[in-house]
Amino acid sequence: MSKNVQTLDEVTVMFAGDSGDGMQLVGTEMANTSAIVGNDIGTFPDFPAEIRAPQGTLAGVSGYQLHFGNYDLHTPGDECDTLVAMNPAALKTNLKKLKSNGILIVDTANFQARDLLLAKYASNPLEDYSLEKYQLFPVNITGLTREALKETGLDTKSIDKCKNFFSLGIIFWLYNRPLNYTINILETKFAKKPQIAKANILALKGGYAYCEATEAFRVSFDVKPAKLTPGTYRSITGNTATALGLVAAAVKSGKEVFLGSYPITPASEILHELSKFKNYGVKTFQAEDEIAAICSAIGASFAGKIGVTTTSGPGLALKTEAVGLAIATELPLVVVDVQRAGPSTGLPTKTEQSDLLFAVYGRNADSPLPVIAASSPSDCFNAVYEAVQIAVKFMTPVICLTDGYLANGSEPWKIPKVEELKPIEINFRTEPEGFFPYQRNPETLARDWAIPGNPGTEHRIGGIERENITGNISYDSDNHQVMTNLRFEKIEKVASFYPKTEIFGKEKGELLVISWGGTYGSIHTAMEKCLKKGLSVSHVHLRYINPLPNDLAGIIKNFRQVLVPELNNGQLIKVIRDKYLVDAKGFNKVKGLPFTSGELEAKFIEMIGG
Amino acid sequence: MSKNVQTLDEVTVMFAGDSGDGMQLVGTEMANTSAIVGNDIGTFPDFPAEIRAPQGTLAGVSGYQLHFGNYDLHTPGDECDTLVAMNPAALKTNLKKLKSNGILIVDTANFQARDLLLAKYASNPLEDYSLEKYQLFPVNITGLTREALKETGLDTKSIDKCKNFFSLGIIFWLYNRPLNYTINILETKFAKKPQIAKANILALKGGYAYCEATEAFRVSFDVKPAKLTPGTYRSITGNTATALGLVAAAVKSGKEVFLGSYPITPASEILHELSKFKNYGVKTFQAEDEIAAICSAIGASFAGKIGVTTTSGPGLALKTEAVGLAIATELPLVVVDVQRAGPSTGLPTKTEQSDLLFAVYGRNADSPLPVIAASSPSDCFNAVYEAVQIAVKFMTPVICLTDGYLANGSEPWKIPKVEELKPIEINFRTEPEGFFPYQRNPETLARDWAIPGNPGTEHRIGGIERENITGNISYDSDNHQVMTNLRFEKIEKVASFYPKTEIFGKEKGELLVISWGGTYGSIHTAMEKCLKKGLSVSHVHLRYINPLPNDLAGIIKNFRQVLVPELNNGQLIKVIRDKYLVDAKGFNKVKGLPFTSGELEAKFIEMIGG
Amino acid sequence: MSAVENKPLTKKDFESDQDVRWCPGCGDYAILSQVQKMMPVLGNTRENTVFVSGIGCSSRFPYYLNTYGFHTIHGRAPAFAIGIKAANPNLDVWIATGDGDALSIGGNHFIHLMRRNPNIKVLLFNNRIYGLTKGQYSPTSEHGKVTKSSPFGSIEEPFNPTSLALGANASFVARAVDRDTKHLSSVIEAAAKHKGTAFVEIYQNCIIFNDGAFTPYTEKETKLENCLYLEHGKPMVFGQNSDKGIKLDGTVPKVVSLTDGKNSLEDLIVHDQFSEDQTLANLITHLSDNKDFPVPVGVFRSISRPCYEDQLVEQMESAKALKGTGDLQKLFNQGDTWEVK
Amino acid sequence: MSAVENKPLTKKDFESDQDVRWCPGCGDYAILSQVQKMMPVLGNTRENTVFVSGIGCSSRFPYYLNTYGFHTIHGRAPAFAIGIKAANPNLDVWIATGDGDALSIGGNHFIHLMRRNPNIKVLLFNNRIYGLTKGQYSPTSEHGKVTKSSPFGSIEEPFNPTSLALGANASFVARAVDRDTKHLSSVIEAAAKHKGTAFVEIYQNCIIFNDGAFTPYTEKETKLENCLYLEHGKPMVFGQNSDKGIKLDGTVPKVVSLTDGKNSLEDLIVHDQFSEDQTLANLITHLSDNKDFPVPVGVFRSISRPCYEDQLVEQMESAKALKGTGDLQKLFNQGDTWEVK
Ligand SMILES: Cc1ncc(C[n+]2csc(CCOP(=O)(O)OP(=O)(O)O)c2C)c(N)n1
Ligand SMILES: Cc1ncc(C[n+]2csc(CCOP(=O)(O)OP(=O)(O)O)c2C)c(N)n1
Ligand code: SF4
Ligand code: SF4
Ligand SMILES: [Mg+2]
Ligand SMILES: [Mg+2]
Repeated sequence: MSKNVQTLDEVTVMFAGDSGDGMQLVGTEMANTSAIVGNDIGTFPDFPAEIRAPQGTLAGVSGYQLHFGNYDLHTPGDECDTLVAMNPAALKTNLKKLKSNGILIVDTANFQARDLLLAKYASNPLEDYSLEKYQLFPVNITGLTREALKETGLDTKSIDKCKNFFSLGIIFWLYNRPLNYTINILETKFAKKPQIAKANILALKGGYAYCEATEAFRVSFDVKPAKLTPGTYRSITGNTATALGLVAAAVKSGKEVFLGSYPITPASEILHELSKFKNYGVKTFQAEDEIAAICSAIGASFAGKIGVTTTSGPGLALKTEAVGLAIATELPLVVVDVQRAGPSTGLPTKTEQSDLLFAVYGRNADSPLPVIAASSPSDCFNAVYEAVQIAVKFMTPVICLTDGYLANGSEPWKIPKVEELKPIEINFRTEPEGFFPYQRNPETLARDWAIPGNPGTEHRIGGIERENITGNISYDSDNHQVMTNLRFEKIEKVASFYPKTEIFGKEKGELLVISWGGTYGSIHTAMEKCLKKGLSVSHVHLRYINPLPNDLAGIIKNFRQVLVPELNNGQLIKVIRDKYLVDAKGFNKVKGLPFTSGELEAKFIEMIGG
Repeated sequence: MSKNVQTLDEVTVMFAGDSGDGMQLVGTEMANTSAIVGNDIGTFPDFPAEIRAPQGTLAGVSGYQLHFGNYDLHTPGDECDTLVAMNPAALKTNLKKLKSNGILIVDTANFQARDLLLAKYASNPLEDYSLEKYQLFPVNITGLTREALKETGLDTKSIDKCKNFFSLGIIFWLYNRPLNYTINILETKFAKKPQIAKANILALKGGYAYCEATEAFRVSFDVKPAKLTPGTYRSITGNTATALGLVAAAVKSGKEVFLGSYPITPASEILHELSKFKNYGVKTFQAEDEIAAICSAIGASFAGKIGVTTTSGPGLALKTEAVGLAIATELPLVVVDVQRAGPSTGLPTKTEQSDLLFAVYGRNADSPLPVIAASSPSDCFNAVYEAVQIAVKFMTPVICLTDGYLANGSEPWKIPKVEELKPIEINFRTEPEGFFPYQRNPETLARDWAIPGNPGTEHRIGGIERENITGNISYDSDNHQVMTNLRFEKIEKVASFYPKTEIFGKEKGELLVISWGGTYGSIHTAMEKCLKKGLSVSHVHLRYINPLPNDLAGIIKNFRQVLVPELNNGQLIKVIRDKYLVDAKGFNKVKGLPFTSGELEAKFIEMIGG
Repeated sequence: MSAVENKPLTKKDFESDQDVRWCPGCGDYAILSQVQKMMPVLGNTRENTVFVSGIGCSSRFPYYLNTYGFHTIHGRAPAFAIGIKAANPNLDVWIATGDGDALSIGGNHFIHLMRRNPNIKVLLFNNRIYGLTKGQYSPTSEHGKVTKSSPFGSIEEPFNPTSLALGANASFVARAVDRDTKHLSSVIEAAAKHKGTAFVEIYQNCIIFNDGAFTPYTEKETKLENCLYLEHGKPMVFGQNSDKGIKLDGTVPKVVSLTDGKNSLEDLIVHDQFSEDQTLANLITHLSDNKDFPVPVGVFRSISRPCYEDQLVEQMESAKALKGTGDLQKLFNQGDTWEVK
Repeated sequence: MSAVENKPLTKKDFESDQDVRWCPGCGDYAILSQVQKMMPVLGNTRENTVFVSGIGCSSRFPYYLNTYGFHTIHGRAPAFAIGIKAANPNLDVWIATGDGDALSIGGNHFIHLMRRNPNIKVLLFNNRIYGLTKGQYSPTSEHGKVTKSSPFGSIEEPFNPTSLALGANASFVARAVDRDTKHLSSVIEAAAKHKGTAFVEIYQNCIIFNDGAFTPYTEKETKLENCLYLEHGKPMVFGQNSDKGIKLDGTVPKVVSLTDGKNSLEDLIVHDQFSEDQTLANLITHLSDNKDFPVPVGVFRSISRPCYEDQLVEQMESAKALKGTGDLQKLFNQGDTWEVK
């Protein structure tokens, strides 16, 4: 029987189940396979804050959303074409994401009275007609997996752990994906436990075979490769990209990166990744807390390394005082803040871009520093690399903002050629003759960096106001004014090294959308739709939050309206309004979730129409 | 011989000497006596960060500036009429403050070669004609004091310690102040060391007698009492006023104040003062650091007390994370930030108002809270009292900003009648029936405050996002939006309880000056001069920084220009420009020193003229 | 008004209505259950009990007890707790914390709590790992431990929490194991009855990230060999057949056999948990640093020292006694005042 | 290029050009002078020496040494220092800190430094007061101390810094007194030669806010009575006429007379600073908690444990040996990649 294959431009699939069900794992496999066959992808993993919330409860649901298509995607998709729900809780939590008439695959084995109760269903949705507007495929995934694996000799508990691969098999069939990549992965990963590898492979094949055999689905779908820029690609998450960006900075500058960090969701993986790279000249130090983490990094900078610290909101709060010292002593430092929803502990596993004002203004006294932001998972590589460049060029701490959505989400990354990466030049001051610690480069206003170990340039620095040039403690009033001005001007100067700001869309028009950070993808998608409709919308996505680009004033002047969509209660907008005195409007969402391109498009249209 | 007395409206005197010379002490005595005889006063103590910087050096100079007059003063004076310089370093550091033709009294005993060297004088200024434009009175104060005290039997070291009172005697004669208040003070203070009391009194009388006898000065001066509002007055510093404001809040609310604090200049005196008031129901806890300080205060609030923490910039930095928790858990808390010059350690003993943006925006995530500011030393009482009112009424942390200038400066305080202080009502929720921790008062949006010890209202709160009303942990997206909005709206509602914003000057015109904090005095003085000249300048001084008063938009509209003078690099101005889209201009000074009213007046005139 | 007012309270009364959200099999369950059980036994009331915690799996503890509870920020529970206790000394204040929470980010508050000695009970769930952040090594993880953040093995010497507490002058130091519930209850009871800060280290199994870390001390077959059950006034005996003991050789402890005829019970160190001198407690605490010794469990030390809040209250009272309850107007008018008419 | 290159360095070479700004008579001067003197003796070079400090009077220390220096923020010197040491293990890293800086706000970094054991020297200037902020009590101030922030007397039990360091597994613990300069030098020398974190508590007189706190240990007439000068391998003898000693009674130390015929030198505890077992060091450290005992000075403990930075370097080297120096392009291309043409 030949398969009935329908070709689509793009598809969004979601795997949802209990956090013990391994949804992140099969989601990642589907994403990788899709990327490897040439699709562009966008992913959005969403999991509970608990390690293992009680099984079957609403709180315990873990979901992995994948968007793949034959063109340049920028998001994990607004709505899902297909939802796999391993239990009632997963169904309840995620059904609102499924398109009407979307494909809904459920594991019927888990729709028992107790499961329904845990998910707070009054009646069984599989039976009460509440799912009529979807294409419901009830499959006894658990039962079929047991069946498929009964010869493996594994116990039921171990067999049941394979049911995620059974469901992946179904999806592979449905979207005509090859099995071999995943099989390879399983074989490598469980090289030491071949029985487990085999069981999972059996389950995967079982799911696939089930569809072949039963003709459960009448049609299957295919998504052709995207026309991406030629090159070598891999799938990458934001946190891995950040780690690689730092390693690249170490290698390209010829200096060690020293990471002082304290684990915190969703930033911990950067520490995990970097601690593997000892052979790349990366030293990692898991400090006793965030304060020690940043202080150790500043210490390392003082000693001539690239000091880096990585954290999320509550951790950034603790670093505040030390960031001030790095500003005062004018030492390079990169602070990566993987933003998460707050205030306080907030929603540690949910995304938000609400640390902008904190990054820009959140220190005692006048203490300016550059703030830059990454716009997509793979862009974290560029952002952090650039943060190092600015930090060492201007002798300043730099805050690099990413967020939980970027950190855990993945997309294809066109792997750069090492030799094509911009060089990072670091020239320590070694000549003792005429050396003063606060002598500056006239172009950048950066002070000289002389490091311990170098004879003749011994000097003392600290947080008490320093006399210009000599760096000696100075309580002089006029000197304080001079130094305050110098600190300010130095950071302003960073902007003169920016590239021209890119405008997506026309240079003049009705509506200018200004955005930053992880919202790039959904805004870009919404923009593309608007441009196709011929609407007068243009888009500037900012890499540089502080100082803002010098050419932004001119760009803003060419538009009648300015909209600043943010996943916070209005932060960049305050800076824009203050600086340009433009009556920019905000579009804000604070739900721990990314924008959908649909809601953005609607907003753009509303503004142009209104 | 009858004294030749000339009557003046106002005078500024400065005592300057080595930090071991006791200048702060005699300055305070002169201030108190002037206040007691009915003058209005303003003071500005200025001392080195070191406890005892090396004697005779420029770094070791300690100065006390006093302004007294027969009308409502607001500042410690721009320029000095009389300068007492106990050594060359004191002369060098402070001469620029002396008016031309001002009276300059120096202790000649300390102008030896070594003293001049320490002060980095190439030649003796008493002899090189460099002081010609002043009325120089060289007096061998040390020698005369020794002479006057030779019968006391004290050793020379102890005698020399009295020379400050000899110089005070001179000033008392010069400005016709009575000696008895100071004599009383000395007798009380040294009740247990009568010999010391006697020696200082002898020195004081010696200085006075010296003037009588030698007719060193041809004229003396008198400043008549000011026409102050009738009432009982005392002289008060900002830190003492803050402490009293908190005690008052404890007494008026009938709840204990719990202060968790860690010493830091210039805030420590609030802790010192409050730790004396155990019998007023004030508990003080000197914590191991600023984090423990604020956390203990939040703990006390949770337990039903008025939790307070006091600090300065670097300490506020450390409190950031915990402030976020107080916002999340919606517990009342007062954070007093006595601002000082920064960044980092900066200039710990110098003033600056550069923590505004930090107070308003300096926390991870969207975490709004009310920010209010004191405008004069005695106003610290009102500001902190009001901070408590807002905190308990709205169940929120409040940041109350003072600064080093207010903290150490003093002015007469019209002592309020306890029964006339506004009541502070606190109603704990005690009824268990229908109790939910996040149930809100519809008017204020404040949640109910039920405290441990009360049966039936047991509940758990924390920093993870809470479900509206029940307060249970909630990872729900929509709830997070609801709660973010509620937190924002609650703080916005604070503004509906503000009194009408006062405008000094006309309600419409050319220039509106908007200011906040400790600059009130100098701006007000400059304003008065401008108004006398008939210039179209008006002034709004903000108590409420966040949220801004609702009527401010209307006020701003009535002026062509807006000026925001600040002792920082431009902070309030950012909030004003963002909020009102008005092209406000800044006037900024970052020298660790207050504005002089002269420089402000010049700026106002320039703006109106220009 | 609570309906159960006059009925004696039971474990059930101390269970909150929130779903417990630890991994199935996590050692935290056993501890929770013992604490809930002990509350009525200790005569605690729901309304006067406050559980305070930081952040971590273990720090979710307060949510599951139907008392007052405050889940604060990472590492700071002791600071909140002392504020609560100082604010209202009548409350029974308990801290639930983890090895990361108490000893990594919170180490400073922890040691200051010990020296200040307010009447607060500290239950430290030591699983030698960061659970909530998914498995990095903690300050109590063994040297060489391979975790996500130490792929080549940790290069840090761990803290011994009881030794750290003693170094900070703790007045009560004890250790228990999650699964030895009877012994755990007895230690909790001793802690509750101690007047002052009581520190209890509880070995707790993190089934996900550090499973089996404490099996030698929990399994029937091995625990008697590996644990030294401390009892006040009793010689230090251990072993499956109580066949071994700890003896002092100069200042150095030694394991001796009680069956080789060379040593008898009389030669062993006799445990004295009330000894004012710290030497013995320090000796005990360091046994677990050395593989040749059994791990001591039970109460290491329990001495009486003034409580922080008692002294605070006393100062407040004596200030009032001395100066009278503060008269605010008098305070305002203190020092030199003058009239303007 | 420094002119003194080939000449042997002297104390003068380690004096910076900055005016020393402590109060006249402050104990910090004596310490500074000893350290400046010892630098060349220890063979340290200016360029390879880094002094790190927090905030406090004592923390001004680095400004006065003509080496590299970093005056950081309050309490955090150990964190900066470990970053510096890890970044460049060839540097000689010293920390100058105060009792407030190291033990109040900085207590956590202090204890973590001790357990991690990088080769860093810590000089803690203990004046039992906050000097720079003008005289509040500190965590080492005596119970009952009246200060600006404790007008009715402090109600806190102080830390014993050496005991805290031992509780945190310090490998080297010693005590000296500012004015006993010869002894101080010898202790500094021992610390410098120790491989690992060396903690030296220095009693330091704050003439302004806590004058005379240590006179019993500095004045000729009293110091021999009040100090126990520890010497490795020697019995613990003290007293003006070496007429008293410390003896062990079970696990409890006792002061005994050497002249009443009841005890002789052989009965006394013999100091063993290299003992792996911590019991003796703990015993010594607690002597000073008890008024009946002399205050021990000298080296309490000095044991050898792996240094943090050595292990770090070793991991880096073996990673390189194992995997080769990292090839960046390979790292980029790691995992599944695909070509788009
Ligand atoms: C300021 C801050 N830093 C870091 C974190 C992340 N974090 C939460 S819990 C934790 C460690 C938990 O370890 P432990 O205290 O041992 O608790 P367990 O989960 O093992 O019970 C960390 C690092 C945080 N929540 N806040
Ligand atoms: C974050 C912060 N909190 C508080 C202070 C104020 N402060 C400076 S030094 C100090 C205590 C100093 O005591 P100690 O370390 O004993 O040094 P000493 O002056 O006695 O030598 C304090 C509280 C500060 N500078 N920074
Ligand atoms: S991760 Fe470990 S400590 Fe946390 S709940 Fe799971 S088993 Fe327990
Ligand atoms: S205050 Fe004390 S510690 Fe500080 S410099 Fe003066 S004497 Fe020394
Ligand atoms: Mg743990
Ligand atoms: Mg001190």
